Amino acid sequence: MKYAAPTTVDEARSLLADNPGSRVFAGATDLIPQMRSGQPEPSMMVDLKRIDQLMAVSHDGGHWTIGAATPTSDLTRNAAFSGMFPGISEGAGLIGSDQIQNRSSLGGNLCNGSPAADSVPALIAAEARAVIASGDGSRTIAVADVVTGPGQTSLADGEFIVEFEIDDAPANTGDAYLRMIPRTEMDIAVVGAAVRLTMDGDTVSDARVVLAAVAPTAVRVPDAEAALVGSTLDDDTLAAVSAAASAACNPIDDKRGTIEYRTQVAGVLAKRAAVIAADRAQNGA
Amino acid sequence: MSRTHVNCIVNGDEVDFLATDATSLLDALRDELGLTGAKEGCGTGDCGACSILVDGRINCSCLMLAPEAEGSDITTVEGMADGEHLHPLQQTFLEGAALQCGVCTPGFLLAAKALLDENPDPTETEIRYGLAGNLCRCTGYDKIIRSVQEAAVQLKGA
Amino acid sequence: MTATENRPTYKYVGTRPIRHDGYDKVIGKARFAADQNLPGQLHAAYHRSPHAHARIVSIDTSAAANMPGVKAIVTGDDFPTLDAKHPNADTAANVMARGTAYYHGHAIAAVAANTRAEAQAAAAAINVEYELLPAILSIDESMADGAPLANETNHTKFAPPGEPSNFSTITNLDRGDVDEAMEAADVVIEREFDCAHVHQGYIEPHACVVDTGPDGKASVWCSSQGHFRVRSMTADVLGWDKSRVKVTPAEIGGGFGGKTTVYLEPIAARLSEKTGRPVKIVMSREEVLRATGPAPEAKLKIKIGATKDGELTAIDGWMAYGVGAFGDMAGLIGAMSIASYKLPNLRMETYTVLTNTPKSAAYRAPSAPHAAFAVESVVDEVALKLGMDPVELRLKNAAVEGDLTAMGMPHPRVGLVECLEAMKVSDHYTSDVPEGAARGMAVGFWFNIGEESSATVNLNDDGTAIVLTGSPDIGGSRASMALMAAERLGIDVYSITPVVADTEAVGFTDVTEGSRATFATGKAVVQACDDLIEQLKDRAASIMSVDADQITWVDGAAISAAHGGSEGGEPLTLAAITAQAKRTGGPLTATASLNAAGAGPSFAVHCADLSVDEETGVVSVLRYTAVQDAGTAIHPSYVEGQLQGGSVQGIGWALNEEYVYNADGVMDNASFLDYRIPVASDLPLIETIIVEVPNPAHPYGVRGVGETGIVPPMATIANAINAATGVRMTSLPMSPPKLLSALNKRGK
Amino acid sequence: MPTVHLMTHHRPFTGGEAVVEMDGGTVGAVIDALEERYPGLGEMLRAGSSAGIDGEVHAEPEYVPVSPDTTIYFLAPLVGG
Repeated sequence: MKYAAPTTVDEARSLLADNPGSRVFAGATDLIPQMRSGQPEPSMMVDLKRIDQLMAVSHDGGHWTIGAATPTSDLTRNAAFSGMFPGISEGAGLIGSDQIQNRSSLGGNLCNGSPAADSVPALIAAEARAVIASGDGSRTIAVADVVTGPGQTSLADGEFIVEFEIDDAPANTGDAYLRMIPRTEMDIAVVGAAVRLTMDGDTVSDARVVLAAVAPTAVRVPDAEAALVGSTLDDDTLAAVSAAASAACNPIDDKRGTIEYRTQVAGVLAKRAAVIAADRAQNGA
Repeated sequence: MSRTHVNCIVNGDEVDFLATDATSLLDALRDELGLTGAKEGCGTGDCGACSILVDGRINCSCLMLAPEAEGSDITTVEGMADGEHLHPLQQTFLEGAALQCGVCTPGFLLAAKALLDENPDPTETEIRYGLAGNLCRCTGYDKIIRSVQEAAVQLKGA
Repeated sequence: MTATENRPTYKYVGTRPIRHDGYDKVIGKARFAADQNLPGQLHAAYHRSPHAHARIVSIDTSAAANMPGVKAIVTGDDFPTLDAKHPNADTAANVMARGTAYYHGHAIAAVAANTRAEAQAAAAAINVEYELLPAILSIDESMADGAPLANETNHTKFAPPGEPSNFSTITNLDRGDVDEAMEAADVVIEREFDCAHVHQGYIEPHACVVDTGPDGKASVWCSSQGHFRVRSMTADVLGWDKSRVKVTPAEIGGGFGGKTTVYLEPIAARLSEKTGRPVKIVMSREEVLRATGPAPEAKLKIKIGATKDGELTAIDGWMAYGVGAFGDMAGLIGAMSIASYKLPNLRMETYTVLTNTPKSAAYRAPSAPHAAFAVESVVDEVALKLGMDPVELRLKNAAVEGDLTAMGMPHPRVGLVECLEAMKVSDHYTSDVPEGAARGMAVGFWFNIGEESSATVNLNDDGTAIVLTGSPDIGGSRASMALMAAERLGIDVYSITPVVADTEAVGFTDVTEGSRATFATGKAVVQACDDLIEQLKDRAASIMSVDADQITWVDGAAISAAHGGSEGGEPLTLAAITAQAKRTGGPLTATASLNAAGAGPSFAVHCADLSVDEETGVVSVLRYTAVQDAGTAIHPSYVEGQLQGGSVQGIGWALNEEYVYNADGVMDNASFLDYRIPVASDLPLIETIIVEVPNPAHPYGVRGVGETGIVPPMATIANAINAATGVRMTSLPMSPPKLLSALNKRGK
Repeated sequence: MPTVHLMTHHRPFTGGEAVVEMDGGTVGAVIDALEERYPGLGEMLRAGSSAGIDGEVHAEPEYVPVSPDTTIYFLAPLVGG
């Protein structure tokens, strides 16, 4: 296995093109444990952290641009970003310990392809876009369209995510991400739920509900969103959100949780995240 | 097997070493530089025994490739004391019996240092979450938490 | 805090000096096994069984042998097969399979190569042909009529010679008339319990470096709770004399019982012998979880009868402990650990059974936590049913000196009543239960053991001292040894250097287990000090020109009655005498060796406040207090540390720790990511109350404190969950999915 | 005569007797005498190598002296973690 640390996107493109079996990485917090557990080593590991564009966070023109390799601790420490997207910041801030946070990135968390990735649901709820280096140019797709199944992405060989674009949240909008883990830290989500609400007074005018770890990929829950829009988050609405979230689950039984458990708790977390998101929309993060 | 020449600063000194590209920074520190204070407890970033500071931030050295260290400024537990003067955390860990077997101690000391460097006045809860990436199986964490609290008081008074 | 019965006041014992080995551990200088390197060393890696139970048809090492850097390969053929009755026969079969793989992860072959990566690559290239055998993966499967054998070499212990069996022990305990007592009882509660496999979870993986020289002698550096046992097991597995093996203990990064056996050392010794070079082996975390430890799994049924005024009159139990692929006595020990109550009528049917899972190893009060989880849960229900305070009910029935334990022997002086009284008046137990929380409590017992220890104390000519023992220090025992020596000799604790000496520098000493180091090795240190004091008195007599019987030893100095005793004359300090050592007969040194009888049983009482998220099944422990009888706390900080560490291991066992096996007997969660030991943010501070009811069989009253702390937590947590939710959890761990499932069924 | 308490798994050898009296100057001598009266029991008692003797647990108590008023509880070997 060879290591390379390109300093430009074009240099990274060439390395990937010239070295079949190579892989890009940022924190490698998933990749290295996978290699240690016997998965085949890439021929080359291309370190994206020395490309300035992939390590930058900026805000202008009505949207945020987040370099795909930026450590998630840079996002959670960014008061302006966390103020506008507390749910995304929460999700990013749940990826492992402080040690992991200084390495893990939105790009890596997404492209690892895990349905349990903590930063993904809130990004989908914000309708974030991924800018992908592709061939000699780039293409931009919705974050929701990147992961196609466990460990699978829609990126072709040689493609990698350069940065994420997130449009500024509209006024009176709040988001929240909750996850269930058996311990208080360090675990992979057994269930995750992101909710983003825009409020018009006490009434929900727009809603996104996205679940993690209950299906092969993160899933939006249109029925829960429909139940929320136009409501004042009364008990019946929350019960409907819960029921819709549980109904959207297609989980597996594994060492981390059972089908029954994941299905039930998805409903609980969706309901609770909705309440937090509404409060943030009305009162700020 | 070809090896890469890596230059970095470790505990204030400019150093260089050779390592294969697949070598973890932890193994390079231990085997090439003889700094065995950082330990491998899991090799997967789940226990924190290999924690070091890289450019001031806490990292699991088992999750870093050795060549990634090029140009970086690294602190290991061997670099915490100032000559004969222990860092306040080292002193409070000793006085507070915050170690039993001691194998997790280097990682805890560095994680606690990173925590207090950023947040000099943490609550107990902040300390507990800040140290959640470091596993200790002997102490039940109680005396570690108390020792970090005591060190925070001493550092503020310093 | 400490609740001390009348005991002497000591100058050093009971103080809290900085431990002597502490400095090296906070500056990164302490040498653990994996930190040891020798010039020219090779690295070894294993090929392990991918099957839970399979006959090894053939092993083809030819491809591996030709790979880069490979120097030697060993398989079971490179080791003698020990007679089935040899005490280390199972250990030998476990460290390297001979003909049959008995669990997934069982060692099949090992490769030594220039680098670890080369050794791993070659180990993977070894080609093994297996014939699959039926795998026994649960206690029920093992005990079923006509079940296939998990290990065809196993015979039932304590039974007449017979056919191979899945039962390692089938033993009963009984006294009184249980049936009659149950009939007469006003309240009878019966519950069934189960406990998953858990691992000791020490942070340092097993590691060793072995250098076998051309003289056939092997020098071993390793991480172990007992280097003399490493010596004897390594020698036995190799068929060598013990004198061929020298073991130097490295610092040990946690053991908890899991490092009381060998896995690596004999393999490294043989590879080193074959190559003429030192061989280093370091396990990965995955190997630690798949191939070492764990504590047994268990199924238990407990029925308790009581009178309406809360007298426990009878206990009827059934216990089966699954110990993995090799024999053990866990079921019997579990039943024997029922010792907290008077219980005049007792019947325990116990089984120790084999399964095709890793050979279980001791884990802190081995077998007692399972039994206590069951018994203390049922006792809690009795208290609830009778409307009695759970501490009061236990006080009414608490075992005192002379009461019988389950194994029949009467208790010596024990401190359960004192512990319960201390809990009753504690700040925690007398405080209101926080809003939204609930409280539970339970008690625990552990025997503690004595066994063999040696100590050598050498006085330097400047009055400082070296204390050599053979007890690896897993949690502060060097400081305890120094404190006891300081107390005895009357010199400052920092003038003493406590050393854990290698197998050629100190007399035989058993493993640091069973909470025995401070008790038994401490006793040897005190005896050696007493011997030195006699020598010092003789020397003082020479210096003062008086008869030795005129000299008394007071507070680190000799006082001559002929010179007016303590009222007059100058005391001759220890340093003043050692300064004259050369002129009065040479160096002052003493050695003591013993097989310590009279280990003092230790009781603990724990209390937890917790809340339950009834929508997710997540338990949050809000407050936790551990009370324990230490006999005498030599270094209270490290006694507290033992109580706290044991409590938290127990909380992990209660809530989240478990081996998750798939249908093929492969552990699915072999990492610290998914084998979930508690993290700092899971816990509150662990309050401690040390009770001191001195053990008359130790010069300072030590009972040993390491193990009992892990016994009460599971029932403490289960009882609090019951108080919070009305749900009686009977299956460990009480993980969120299990608790939520039970909550869903509540009231249905 | 010393009193000997046996665990349940020892009792098949004694026809179910839980407590027997047996002479001997040491625990080993008592075991030898028990073996003579109950063939097979001696080996089992030596395999299970702990005994509580007048309130103290001894490991491998072969040569521990016993007096006529000694009480011996034969136990399973105790271990620890």
